[in-house]
Amino acid sequence: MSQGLPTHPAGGGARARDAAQAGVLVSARGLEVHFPLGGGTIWDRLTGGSPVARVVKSVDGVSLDIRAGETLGLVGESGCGKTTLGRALLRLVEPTGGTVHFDGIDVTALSSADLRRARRRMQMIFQDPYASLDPRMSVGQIIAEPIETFHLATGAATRERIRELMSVVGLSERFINRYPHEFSGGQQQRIGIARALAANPEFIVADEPISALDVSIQAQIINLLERLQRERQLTYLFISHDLRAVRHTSDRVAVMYLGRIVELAEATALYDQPLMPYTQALISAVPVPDPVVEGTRRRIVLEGEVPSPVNPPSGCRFRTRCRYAVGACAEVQPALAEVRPGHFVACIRVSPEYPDIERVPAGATPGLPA
Amino acid sequence: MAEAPLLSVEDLATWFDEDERVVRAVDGLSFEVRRGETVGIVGESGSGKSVTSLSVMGLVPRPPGRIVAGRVVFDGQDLLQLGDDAMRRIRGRRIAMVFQDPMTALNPFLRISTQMTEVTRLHLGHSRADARAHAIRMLETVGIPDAEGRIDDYPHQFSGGMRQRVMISMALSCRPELLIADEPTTALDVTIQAQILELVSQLKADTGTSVVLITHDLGVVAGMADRILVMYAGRLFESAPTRELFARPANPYTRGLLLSVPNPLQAKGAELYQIPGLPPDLAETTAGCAFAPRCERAEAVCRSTPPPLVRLTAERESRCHFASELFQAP
Amino acid sequence: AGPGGDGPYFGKVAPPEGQTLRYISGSEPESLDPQVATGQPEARIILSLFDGLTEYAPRTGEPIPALAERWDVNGDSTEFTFHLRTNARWSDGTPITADDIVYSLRRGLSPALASRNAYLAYGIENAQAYNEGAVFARERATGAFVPDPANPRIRLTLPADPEVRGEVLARLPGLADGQPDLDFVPVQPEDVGVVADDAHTVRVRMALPVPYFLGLVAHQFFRPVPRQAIETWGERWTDPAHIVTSGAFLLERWLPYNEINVVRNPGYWDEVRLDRISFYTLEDVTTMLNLYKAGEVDALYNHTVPAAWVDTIRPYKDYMDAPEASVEYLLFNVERPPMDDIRVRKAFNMAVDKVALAQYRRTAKPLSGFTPEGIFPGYPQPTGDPFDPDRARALLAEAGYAGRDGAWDPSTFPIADVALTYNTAETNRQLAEFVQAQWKQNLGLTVPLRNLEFRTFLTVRNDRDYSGLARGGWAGDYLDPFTFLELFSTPAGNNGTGWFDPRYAAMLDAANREGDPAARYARLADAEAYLLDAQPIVPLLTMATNWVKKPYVKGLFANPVTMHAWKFVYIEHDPSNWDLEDPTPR
Amino acid sequence: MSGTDAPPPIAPASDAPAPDAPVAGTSLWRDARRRLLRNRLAVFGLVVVAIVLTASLVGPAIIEWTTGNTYDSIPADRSRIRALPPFTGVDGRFSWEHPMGTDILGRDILARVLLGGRISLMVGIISTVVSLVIGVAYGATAGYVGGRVDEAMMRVVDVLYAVPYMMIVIVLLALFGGQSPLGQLVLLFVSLGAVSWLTMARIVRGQVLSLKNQEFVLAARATGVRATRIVARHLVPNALGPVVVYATLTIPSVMLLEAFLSFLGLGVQAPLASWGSLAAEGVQNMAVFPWQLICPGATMGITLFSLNFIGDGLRDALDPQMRKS
Amino acid sequence: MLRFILRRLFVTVPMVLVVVSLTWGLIRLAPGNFYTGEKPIPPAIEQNLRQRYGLDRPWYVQYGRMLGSVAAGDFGISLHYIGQPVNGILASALPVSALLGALSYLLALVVGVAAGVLAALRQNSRLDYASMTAAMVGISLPNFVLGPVLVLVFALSWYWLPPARWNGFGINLILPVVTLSAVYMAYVARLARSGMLEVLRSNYIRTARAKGLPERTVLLRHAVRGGLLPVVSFSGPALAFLITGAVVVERIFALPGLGNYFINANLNRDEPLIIGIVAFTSIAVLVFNLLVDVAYAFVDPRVRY
Ligand SMILES: Nc1ncnc2c1ncn2[C@@H]1O[C@H](COP(=O)(O)OP(=O)(O)OP(=O)(O)O)[C@@H](O)[C@H]1O
Ligand SMILES: Nc1ncnc2c1ncn2[C@@H]1O[C@H](COP(=O)(O)OP(=O)(O)OP(=O)(O)O)[C@@H](O)[C@H]1O
Ligand SMILES: [Mg+2]
Ligand SMILES: [Mg+2]
Repeated sequence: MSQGLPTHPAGGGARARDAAQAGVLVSARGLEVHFPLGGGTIWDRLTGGSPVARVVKSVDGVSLDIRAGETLGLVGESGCGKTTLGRALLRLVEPTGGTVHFDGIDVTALSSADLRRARRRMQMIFQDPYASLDPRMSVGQIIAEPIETFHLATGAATRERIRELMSVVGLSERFINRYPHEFSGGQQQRIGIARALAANPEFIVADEPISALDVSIQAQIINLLERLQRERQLTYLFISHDLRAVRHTSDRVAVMYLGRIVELAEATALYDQPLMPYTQALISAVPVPDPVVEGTRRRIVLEGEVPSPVNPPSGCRFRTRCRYAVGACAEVQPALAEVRPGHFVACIRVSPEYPDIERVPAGATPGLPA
Repeated sequence: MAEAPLLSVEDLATWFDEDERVVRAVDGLSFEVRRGETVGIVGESGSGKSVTSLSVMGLVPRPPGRIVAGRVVFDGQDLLQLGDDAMRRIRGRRIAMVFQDPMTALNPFLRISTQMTEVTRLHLGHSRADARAHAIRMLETVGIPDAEGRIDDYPHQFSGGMRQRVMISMALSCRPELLIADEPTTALDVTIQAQILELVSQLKADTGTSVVLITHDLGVVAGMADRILVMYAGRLFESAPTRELFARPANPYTRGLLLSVPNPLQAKGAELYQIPGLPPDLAETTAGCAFAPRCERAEAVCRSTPPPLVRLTAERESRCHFASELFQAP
Repeated sequence: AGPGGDGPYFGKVAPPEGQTLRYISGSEPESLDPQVATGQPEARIILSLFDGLTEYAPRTGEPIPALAERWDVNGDSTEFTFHLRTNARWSDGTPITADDIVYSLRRGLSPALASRNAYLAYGIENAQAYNEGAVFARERATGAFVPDPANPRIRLTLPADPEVRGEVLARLPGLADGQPDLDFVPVQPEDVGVVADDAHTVRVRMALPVPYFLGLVAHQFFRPVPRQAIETWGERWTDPAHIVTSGAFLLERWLPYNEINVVRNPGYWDEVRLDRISFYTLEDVTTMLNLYKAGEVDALYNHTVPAAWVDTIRPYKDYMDAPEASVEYLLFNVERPPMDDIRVRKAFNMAVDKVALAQYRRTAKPLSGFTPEGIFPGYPQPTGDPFDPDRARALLAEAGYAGRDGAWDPSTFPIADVALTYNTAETNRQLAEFVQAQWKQNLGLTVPLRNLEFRTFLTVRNDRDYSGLARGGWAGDYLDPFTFLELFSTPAGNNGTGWFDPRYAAMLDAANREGDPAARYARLADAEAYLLDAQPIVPLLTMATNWVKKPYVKGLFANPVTMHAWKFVYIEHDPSNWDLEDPTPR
Repeated sequence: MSGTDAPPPIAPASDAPAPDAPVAGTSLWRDARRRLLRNRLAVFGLVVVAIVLTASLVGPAIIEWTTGNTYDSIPADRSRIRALPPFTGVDGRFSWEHPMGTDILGRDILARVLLGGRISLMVGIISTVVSLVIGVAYGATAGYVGGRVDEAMMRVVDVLYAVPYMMIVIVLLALFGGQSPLGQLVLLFVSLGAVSWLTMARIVRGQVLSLKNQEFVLAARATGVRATRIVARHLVPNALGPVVVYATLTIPSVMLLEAFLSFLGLGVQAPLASWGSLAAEGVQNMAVFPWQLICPGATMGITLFSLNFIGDGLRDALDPQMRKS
Repeated sequence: MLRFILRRLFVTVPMVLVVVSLTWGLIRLAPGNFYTGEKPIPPAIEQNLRQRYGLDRPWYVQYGRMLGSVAAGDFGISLHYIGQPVNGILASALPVSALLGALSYLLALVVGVAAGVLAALRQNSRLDYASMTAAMVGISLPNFVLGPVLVLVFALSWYWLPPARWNGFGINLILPVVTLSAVYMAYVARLARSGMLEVLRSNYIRTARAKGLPERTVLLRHAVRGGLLPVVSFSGPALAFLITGAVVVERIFALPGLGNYFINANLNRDEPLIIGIVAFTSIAVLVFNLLVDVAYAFVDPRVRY
């Protein structure tokens, strides 16, 4: 295998992309990630500790397509399973069910050696830039790691490549021997991005790349990611709970609640006309840096806490905090249905049998004015 | 201006000693908080917001920190001159604080009840039973469901939002005159953040407590604060009533901050405004303006002369050589 | 003299109240069963609890009457008759009779008890055979027992195992053919040559002359044990709650690894002066001396003052020093070259300055023979080769380790094939280091040293799994040169050197058959000289008793066996008598 | 900068933002060395250990050259076979011949202490290395693989803890206790290493268990790095702090263990000695010849003390985050 | 929790069997026998001994008998201490070891924690340096040196305390306990100091101070628990060792503890006694570690098993 060329895990680019799947790079079907919470052993059953094994259903039946070259935004509350979903797509956590296809290859079925090779094409940027950098490796070593792992360059070429990557992400090459803690958060995130780029990936899961950063730095990182996408035809899964940033970066947006995708649409459609009550609340809760708007706007304040993913409510998982909930919500598990072209919603109250829920007036997105 | 301010910080300087250098975390900061008022302090990470609040509370870790200059006058008393015991009687009782990170600010080894009741037993002389009843009431006020049943839980059994509510109820349980909330919602997600903010404003309305709200999220202060202080590199860069600040920022740094927030109406792919460069190293003293290296408006004078804090109106100040100019401009 | 002062005594001198003695007796005893326990630490305690037919005299260790008021010995030392006193009783009140003596010896020899000391009684008629589970041969026709061809006075005994027995029989002239007519009868306890003539007379018949037998019967193995208690309690009969004793003291308390308390036996037939003895069982020498110095104990057992301390302690009146029936020596493995060459062995012996060694050890006397010097009055002890490095080098050259000029050349010596192996102990190490230095100075050879943990060492030595030399030490079981000379009388293997000469064994045998003590000593000395000439060993030192006691402890002497008859011991509370001659008789 | 509370003078005006000085070091170890050399206590420790090491390497030769004494030379003159206090001649007057006195065989204690230093330091260092190599590899594997493998591996450690060490050594000696000095030495290190790695393995495992859930390990996995490399490059370096400190604590216990092993017949053979055996001998004679304990004891104590400083210093030095300025 | 405890106790069983079996094998391999003596005994007597103790039986019979005795919890009769049941020996030695270990541990805990906490409170003060230097000395000074030095000073020069021997609970224990606990004191002090330093820097201590609590309350109620967690986890191995591994101190002070027996049992090849002590100590080690884990869970409510 020649070095430096993108290689395909299944042995070259000969495998044509399935015509029906044209344009879809990553595709998840019925993806499930359940974490055991201990318990559930024989002894437990003997002592009646817990009747069934307790699991955290972090991701519970997610189907999703990510098109080549697009940015799919993924939003949702903390703990709803965004990170887990992102990791499951890369098989960084073992899915307990469902499949993930990457460029036609079933990632969930790869052997560990093949998987390691496949990792060159899909990389990750981590939520907490500092924690994701080995404190005892210098920047140079960190960026060199994927290059060495995939034998993308040797000797002087490696150094050259590191310098190039550093300049791509806007780090002075003088820093090459410094350690992560000597950098600011924004710079650390750039190191993480450089590392992800080092392998020449096609797909990057960006897990809250800006959440840990300062306002003034967030903009820099968003700009960087967008520039790289333009230059390298990257595909992103952009995870964030900052709806403003997601709105800015994403082509399409998926909203997650307690392990499920509850709404998926073009970014503009979703922000202008959120259909799912949860999405509406989420969008309305984003504080606006404008005292005039803030002073007047109607904020949907949700009641109660997010239910535990160990014991999710029956039926629609949002119903416990939903003001439109009706009896049927407790019984039916709403499926993701295409309510409008390209706009998928999992809510029975949005579907035809029930009267539409309170509609947000078009053009007056409650949470996100200019 | 009739009433004396509840808190007035004058020329505060708090420095940290590192190996061979001194980090000037807060360097000549002055501001006032009036009774019943909410003051927001914004500024990027490391600008000295937390250190300011710790200085007021007398909790700057020393070593390495030390307050080298200034006065912190609370209700006529200079807190910096107060003895340990006197300060202790003010802390928790008259000035309460909610810390940045609810995950670590509660003692993981003690029950919520213990942590809640010890304040009131100490300051209000409650009996064990009274303190407990009071704590349950406080938890109910901040919207903890089944407060009575959960008060004996340990912090790790609470979610982040609930912990932050515990922190707030704890801070408010002695009905302090001043509440300092240091980034009370940073660690929480939007829907919970909305709940907490709602709660704070409600409580404030009920008790008339003055609030200092520290954050770097401009959106948060926009809805909460009466007045906003913008800090940069340990100094006050701008101070203005909330609406005016957003409407007409009179400092290049404030402008940058406001601009770099993504605008949802912008088309995807449009480059975001970004403040160039990196936050300053507080151990390096520059002759001129600390923001000058990153400032688009900067001129030679900015790099040579420290900018003065220019009073623009009765309510507004800005630290910039061109403050008035910016203030006039649209 | 106050504590730590410069008085005539070492450390704090404060007599305990009343007649109580606190004595350090060494390691925790294996057992208090006299017939089972093997070591000196056990013996010291057992001596207080059990009376023997004879007792060790306090000053000399010679046998004195105890349970036996008197005794008769026949001319060739093959029969001993003991006349028991009539007023001796067990601690449960039953009188001690001749039957008890008979029972005890039979028990001691029974294979089931598996006593390790049983060999001490092997001189008694049929004792060894019984202990080994051997059989007599009886002619079927006549019913007569076949006599031992070598010693027709006694019956022939044969191994029980038919195969081995066949081999033995095949070698016996005149019996090989008669085999089918023989019955093989196991040796019974009753066959052992111990007879109770009446309630107070015991006769012991020997297979061979055993002139030293009287010295032996004071040994714990021969002290009678209470049949009534043993049959009731079995193995646990020595528990304080069950034990029945015969001695001057009764067992009161036994705290393992700590102390054993005995109190005066009110029913004892003789006068006893101490009310109580606390035997402290501990092993660390420094700790003992600390306790002694702090006045927490009154006396220690032997070999307790390390060489380093001797100079400090010797000036005090506490110090107890006397020659002891105990020697230190080195063994050669004569089976492996170069030590198979007697010239080399002699050279190694001559190259050690034993006077200097004794001087450094401070508590020992140089030894040139194999039996301890100055212990056996009237024994004409032979001396081995003197210290003579020149001769040693010449011998080595003669043995072929010579340079071109014919003189001794250390570089030709296969030093890699020798080492000095010893068992780990501070004194052993210093001794080895010293001897090594001697060889280095006198021969120019650096013999490597190798230390081993005790039981590994013993295994290595007994299996002759060492090259060169190994350390040896032996304390006599009784006061007779034979207990030392006997070590080399057994066939190859058991003595650790690999040296065995039937002539030597025969010489010893002949000596023991000698009726006249002086003549016997002369013959033993001849044998010793013969042994020294063959040089399977390097004699080093005669040990000294080397211990300390407080001035107020009287009746405790540095006898050559370091065995104390406790009934003579008492505490003198009057300081003015401390330095006077001890009035204890004999 | 002044240490007073007065504000320091403002630095002269400078237009350019402070340039980032390029850093010289490129590897963790090179950086660590630089940082270690800045730690005063650690440098003190290094100097002391270096002095002791040099002295034990060249000291015996110098002593022999100047006074003729060697560690095993027992004087031929019988009157000199006795313990002399430091700086005392046979006549009881001041003399330079034996700065640490002599032992009861009249041997020069200084020569013995210096030679013992060779043995003890070698024992300490080599068996620490053995324990580091085995303990770190074992602990890291158990911790990283986790689950049943971890459980089983740790039970093995427990078993080895519980099986009587003395018996193991006795048997080892019986089986392999050849007489060649080299073989003995190898056996000694095997025996010492055999126990010292156990605790090390536990410590490393504990560290790895907590480290392996950190994001940077996940990041390495996401990058496609092999498990072996993750352990070697990411987990082990990050566990080094406690490892180093524990390793320095291992050295004294190994030295003492060596003294115990010589009791069983393993370890250095007389007349050679180690600090442990010298001190053990000195303890017995402490009341009569205190210098026989004080001299080796103090040398050993000071060395161990210094090693502790080095250990603490190394821990700090190996942590890039400790770097200031 | 209960499940965890039971499971851990359950693991003990196979572990003890493995340990005991290995030990048994080692004893077989070791040269020499319990009856090996300075003078070799005649073969016939050796034969009698082997017969008496069943050493002439095939190895699997002997092994089975040993396993059976371990399973029954009755380790049989000592070979060296003729006729004495091993269980009786354990019963007599254990209280000594336990008392010695427990007192030493207590002392180490009290002094170590006090020194460590004070040092942490006055970080970089003279007190801090002094106690940490003392701790370093404690770690560098082997107990076979410390013990005799203490004896020399307190027992032989000043005659204040007895130099050795067991006398139940009393002044005889002072020197051995101090000697035994010295190293642990030092460790505990260092652990306590660093633990406290860490906790004192933590946010929740800042919260406690912000509540206006007196420094004593902050320290005793808020800081001590978290700060001393490292001490708690150190306690398992420490306790186990203090109770089973105090050989040196037992020898120096002539105490009839387990360690003394164990060394001698090894040297004497006293199989039943070795097996008994090994089985006991391995159980003790496991139980102590378990106890510490449980204690840990009590101190730290976040820990769940
Ligand atoms: N390894 C794990 N074991 C057990 N539970 C886990 C594990 N990882 C995640 N979870 C649980 O799965 C749920 C989803 O977690 P995840 O990290 O995916 O959320 P998230 O949406 O990324 O949250 P955040 O916005 O806080 O990053 C949470 O309840 C979390 O506690
Ligand atoms: N304990 C400390 N030791 C040394 N420096 C400190 C310490 N605490 C704060 N500083 C320094 O003081 C400066 C101001 O910190 P501060 O925590 O006040 O910032 P902040 O504005 O609250 O930032 P953030 O938004 O990240 O909370 C920072 O440069 C920081 O490095
Ligand atoms: Mg996440
Ligand atoms: Mg802050």
